[in-house]
Amino acid sequence: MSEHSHSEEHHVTGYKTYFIVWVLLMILTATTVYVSYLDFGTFNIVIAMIVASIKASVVALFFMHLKFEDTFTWLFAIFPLVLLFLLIGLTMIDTFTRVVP
Amino acid sequence: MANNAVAANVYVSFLEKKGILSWLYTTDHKRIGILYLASISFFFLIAGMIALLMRFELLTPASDFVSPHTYNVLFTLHGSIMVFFFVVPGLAASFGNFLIPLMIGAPDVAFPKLNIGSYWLYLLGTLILLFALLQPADTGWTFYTPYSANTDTDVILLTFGVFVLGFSSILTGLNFIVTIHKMRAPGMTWHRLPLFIWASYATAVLQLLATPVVGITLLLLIAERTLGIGFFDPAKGGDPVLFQNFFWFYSHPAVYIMIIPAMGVISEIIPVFSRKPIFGYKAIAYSSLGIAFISFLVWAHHMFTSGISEVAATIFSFLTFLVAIPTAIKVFNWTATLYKGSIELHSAMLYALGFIFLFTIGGLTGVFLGALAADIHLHDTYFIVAHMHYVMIGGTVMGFFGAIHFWYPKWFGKMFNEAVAKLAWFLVFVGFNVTFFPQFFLGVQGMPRRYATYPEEFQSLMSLSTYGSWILGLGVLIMTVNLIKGLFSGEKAPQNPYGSLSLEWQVPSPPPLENFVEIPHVTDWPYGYGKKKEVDA
Amino acid sequence: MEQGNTEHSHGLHMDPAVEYSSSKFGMWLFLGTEIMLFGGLFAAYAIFRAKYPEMFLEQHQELNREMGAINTCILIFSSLTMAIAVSAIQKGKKNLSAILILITIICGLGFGVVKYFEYAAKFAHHIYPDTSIFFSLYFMMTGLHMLHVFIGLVVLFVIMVLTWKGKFNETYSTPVEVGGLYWHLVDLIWIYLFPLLYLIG
Amino acid sequence: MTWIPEAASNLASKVDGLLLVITFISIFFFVLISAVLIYFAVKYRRRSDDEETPYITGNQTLEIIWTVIPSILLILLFVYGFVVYKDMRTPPKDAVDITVTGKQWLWTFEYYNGKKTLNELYVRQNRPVRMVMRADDVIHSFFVPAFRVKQDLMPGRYTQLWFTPTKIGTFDIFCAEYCGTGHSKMLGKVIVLSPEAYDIWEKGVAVDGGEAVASLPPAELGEKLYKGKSCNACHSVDGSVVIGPSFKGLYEREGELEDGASYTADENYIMQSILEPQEQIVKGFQPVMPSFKGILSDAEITAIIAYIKTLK
Repeated sequence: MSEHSHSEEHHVTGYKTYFIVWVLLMILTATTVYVSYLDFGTFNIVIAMIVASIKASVVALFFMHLKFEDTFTWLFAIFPLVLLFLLIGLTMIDTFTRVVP
Repeated sequence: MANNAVAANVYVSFLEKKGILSWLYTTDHKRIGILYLASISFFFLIAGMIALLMRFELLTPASDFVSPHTYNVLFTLHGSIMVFFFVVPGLAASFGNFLIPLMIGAPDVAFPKLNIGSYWLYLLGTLILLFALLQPADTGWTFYTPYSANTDTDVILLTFGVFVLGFSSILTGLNFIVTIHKMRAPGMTWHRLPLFIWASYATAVLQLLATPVVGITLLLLIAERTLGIGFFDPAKGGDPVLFQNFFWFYSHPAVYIMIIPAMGVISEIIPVFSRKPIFGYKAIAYSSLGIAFISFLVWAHHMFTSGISEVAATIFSFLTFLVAIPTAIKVFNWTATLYKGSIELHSAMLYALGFIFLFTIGGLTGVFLGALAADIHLHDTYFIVAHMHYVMIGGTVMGFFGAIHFWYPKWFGKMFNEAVAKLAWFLVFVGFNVTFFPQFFLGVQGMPRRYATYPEEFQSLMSLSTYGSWILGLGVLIMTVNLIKGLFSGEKAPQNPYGSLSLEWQVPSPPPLENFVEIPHVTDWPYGYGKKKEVDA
Repeated sequence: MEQGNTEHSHGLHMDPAVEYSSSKFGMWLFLGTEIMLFGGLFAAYAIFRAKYPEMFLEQHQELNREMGAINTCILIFSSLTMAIAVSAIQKGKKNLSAILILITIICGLGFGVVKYFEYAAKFAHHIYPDTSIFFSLYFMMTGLHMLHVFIGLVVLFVIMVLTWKGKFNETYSTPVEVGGLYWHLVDLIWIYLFPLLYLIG
Repeated sequence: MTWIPEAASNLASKVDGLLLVITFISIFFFVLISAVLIYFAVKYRRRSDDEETPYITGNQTLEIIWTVIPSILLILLFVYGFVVYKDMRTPPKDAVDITVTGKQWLWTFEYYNGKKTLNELYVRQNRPVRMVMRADDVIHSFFVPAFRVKQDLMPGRYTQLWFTPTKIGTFDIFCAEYCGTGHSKMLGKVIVLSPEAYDIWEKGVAVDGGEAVASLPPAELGEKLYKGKSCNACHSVDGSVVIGPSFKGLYEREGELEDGASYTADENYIMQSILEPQEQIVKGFQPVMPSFKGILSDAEITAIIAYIKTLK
C-alpha cells in the first residue's frame, strides 16, 4: 500500500552484469543489421521491432534498474506504452478504414 | 483535534514575508498556489471580457461593432486564453498546489524548486502570449490544419506559448503524482485520502501523459510553417485529419484535466456542509481514475463529421458512452450524500449545488453528442458551444468559485461578506443559464459556431444570450470585488469555521510556513461526520 | 482525527530515503512524458509507413546504414559507461565515476559529430525536411532525438563536475542515478529509431 | 419559431426520432436529480447548529443500480445512434452524384450533365442525391440543418454524404467548419424543385434558373448577383476592406497593382478581374479570388458592373 514504508535499498549492480548486458546488446545490434540485408518481405520490420524491443527491455531492466523498482514505477513505465499503442492503433483504424467515394 | 494548537510565539503565517521577490523566488506550495490563483484569475477576467465583446457583437446579425476578422481573432484569443491559460492550469495548479500537501499531511510538495520552476514556465508562456498579441492568430483555439498552416496571422508564437505552458502543466502533474505517492503522513493510506486528492491524482496522470502529445503536435505545426514538412498538408501527402487525431488525443483528456479537480472540490464541499460522510467514497475515488483512463480513448467524438472512417466513428462513439457511466456515478453519489444531512447553504455549498445542477445538464447534453447520428446534426453548431460551456463554466468554473469561497478563510485568514457572495452566486447562476441555455436551441436549429455574422432568423435567441452575458458579467464582477474587499477589510478567520475534519482545517488560518508543527499521524478518513461515529474532540 | 506527537519539525527537510525514491520515481514519470512526446512521431511514422511503403523503402536507401550502426554502437557503449558510473559512485569510487561520465559525454559528442556528417551529406544531396514525408519524419525524429542528446550532455556535464568535486558518495548519489536514467532513455529511443529509419528492408 | 427546423429529407425524421428519445431520457434524469437535490436541500436544511446526522457511508445495492441502469440505457442509445448513422452513411445505389467544391468562401456544385451552379444547389424532390465533396484550400463543412446532414470537405481527398429531399422549398446551407474571415458568409441555398420544375431547370439556359431575374433592370440584377454569388463575402459596398477592395467608388478608381503597374477600374478591368482574378492584383491584397469563368454569363457580368457603377 504505502510504498515508502520500507526503506529503499540501493541495488548496486556489479560491473560484470553490465558487461554481459552490453555484449548481448552488441550481438543484437549486429543481428538486426545483418538481418536487414536479407529479404523477408514484411517480416523484416517485424524482426527489427522484436530485436529493438528486446534491446530496449534489457536496457530498461538492467541499465535502468527497472528490475529492482516497485510496482508503481513498473506501472508508470508500462502505462505510457499502452497509451502509445492505443494512439497508434486507433489512429490507424481511422486512417485505413476510410471509404473512398 | 485541538491538540495541534500552536503556541503563538512559534506560529508564523506563510503570508508574513513581504516583497515581490519573496513571491517570485518562493518554493512554498501555498505561495505558488496564490501565484497561480492570481494569474489564472487575471486571465479568466481578461478572456471573460473578450467573451463579453464577442457577445456584444452578436447582439445583431450584421458585423457592426467589430470586423469579421477581428471577431475571429477575439474567439481565438477567448478560447486559447480560457483553455490554456485559465482552465488547464486552473484548479489543479492553484488549489492543487495549496491543498495537496496540507491534505496529505506533508510540509510541501515533493519537488518545491521544480514547482516554482513550473510557475516560471507558466509566466514565460504568458510572456510569449503577449508577443503573440502583436499579430494575433485567427485559427480558433483548435489550430486546425491546413488553415493554421496557411493563415497570415502569427500562429507560431501562440502555439509556442501553448507548448511552453504544456511543459509547465506536465511538470506540475509530475510533482503532484510523486507528492501523493511519497509524501503522505503516517497513517494516511490511499483510502483515507480526501477525494480532492484522488481527483488531483487522476488529473496529474492526464497532465503527464496527454500533454506531451499536443506538445509534439504543435511542434509539428510550427515545423510545417517554418521547415515546410507536410504531415498535415494534403498537397505533400499528409493528412489534415491526422492533426485532429493528435490534437484531440490531448484535448479530450484536457477536458477532464479541467473538470476532474472541480469534481474533487465538490466532493469536499458537500460532506462538510451536509455534516454527512461522503456517500460511496470508493465509487467516487475510483470513478476519477476510470474517467481518466477512458478519456484517453474517446477523442475522435470531436471528429464524427471530419471524414474519419465509419468504423472508427462507431468505436469512438461506443467508448464515449462508457465515459458517461463513471460521471453519472459521481452525480448520484453527491446527491445521495445530502440525504438526512444537516445542510447549510453557505455560498460555497450553493456553488457546489449549482455545479451538480449545471454539470448534469452539461453531461446529459453530452449524450446527444456521443450518439453518432445526433452528433452529425449538432456538431459545430451552438449546441456544442452551449454543451462545452455548461461543462466548463457550469462545471469547472462553478467548482473554481466554490473552491475559492470554501478555502478562502483558510488560505488568506480572512472572511468575505457572505450575503454579497450569495447575491453574486445568484447572478452568476441566472446569468449563466440565460446566456447559454438558449444556445442549445440555436444549435438544434442549425446556427453554426464561430460565425461573425448570422442569419436574421436567429436574432431573438442570440440577443437573449447576449443579455444573459451581462448578468453573468455583473455577477462575476460583484464576486470579484467582494473577494478582493475581504482580503483588505475582512474579519479574521477562525481555524475551522465549518467544522471540517480534513487535515487542512486542523492548522491555523492562514497556515504556518511549513504547514504542520508536527507531522500528523492519521487514524481515520476525513469524512467521519455523523452520530454513529465518535469524533474525538 | 488523531494527531500523535512527533518531534518538532520546523525547518523540516525531506528524509533522504524519501527524497531518493521520489527523485527516481519522478524521473520515471518524466520518461513516460518523453515516450508520449516521441509517441506522436512514432504514430505519424506508423501511419505514413503503412500509407506509402514504397516511398519508405526507396528513400531510406539515401540514409547511411553504416553511420547509423556506428552511432548505435556509440550510444549503447555510452549507456554502458553511464551504468557503470552509477554503480561506481554507489561504491564510493568518485574518480572512476567521474571518468566514466566523461567517457559517456565524449561518446555523446561523437554521436553528434557522426550525425553532423550525416545531415551535411543529406543537405549536399539537396535533401531537406520538406523533401518528402519520409525525410520530414527522418529529420523530425532524429532532430528531436538530437535535442535530447544535447540536453543530456549538459545534464551529464554538470553531474560530472559535481562528482569530480566530491558532492556525491555511496550514501548520496541521486543526481547521478537520475541523470543516468535520462541518458538511458536517449539510448532507448535511438534503439527504435535506428531500425525504423535505417534498416527497413 | 419551432424548436427544430422543418424536416425536409428522408434522414431528418430518423435523426429527429433519436434526438427526441435522448431529450426525453435527459429530461427524466435531469428532473429526477434536480428534484431530489432541491427536496433534500429544503427538507434537510440546517435548523440548529447541533443537529445530529446519521453516519451513512454508502450502499452497495444503490451503487450497482445506478451503475447498471444508466449503462444499459447508454448502450441502447449508442445502438440507436449507430443504426441511424449507418443509414446516413450508406448512399443508395440509384443516387445521383453531384460534385461539391468548397473554396474560401463559396460553394460550387457540378451536376452530372456538366451544369455548374454557385452557392445554389438544385435538387429534385424525392430523388436521392449523393454529394461527392472536396475542398480547394482549407477544411469546410457542408451543413443543411433541414436535412440533418453535415460533412466536412477536405483538401486532397473526397468525402461524401447523401440525402433524399422530401419537401419542395428553399433551405439553408451553412459552412460549419471554421474556414477564415469569410466563414460566416459562406452560405448557400438548396432549392428543392418538383420533378416537373426540375426538368425545366435542367434544360433551361439561365444558370440560376430564374426567368424573373432576366427581366430585372441590370443594376438590380447585379445587386442580386452580388449577394447570391458571394461577392459580398469579400467585397463590401460601404468602403470597408474585408478581403478584397470595396465596391464602393470602385468604378473608374485609379491605383497601383501588386506588380507596380497602374490601373483604372473601367468596364474592361472589372470584367477581367472577374474572369482572370489572378492577373491584376491590387497592391496590398492577396491573390485569393477564384475565377468566375463559366459561372457568370456576359450579361450577368454586365449587370454586376452596372451595380458597381451605382455605388458612388
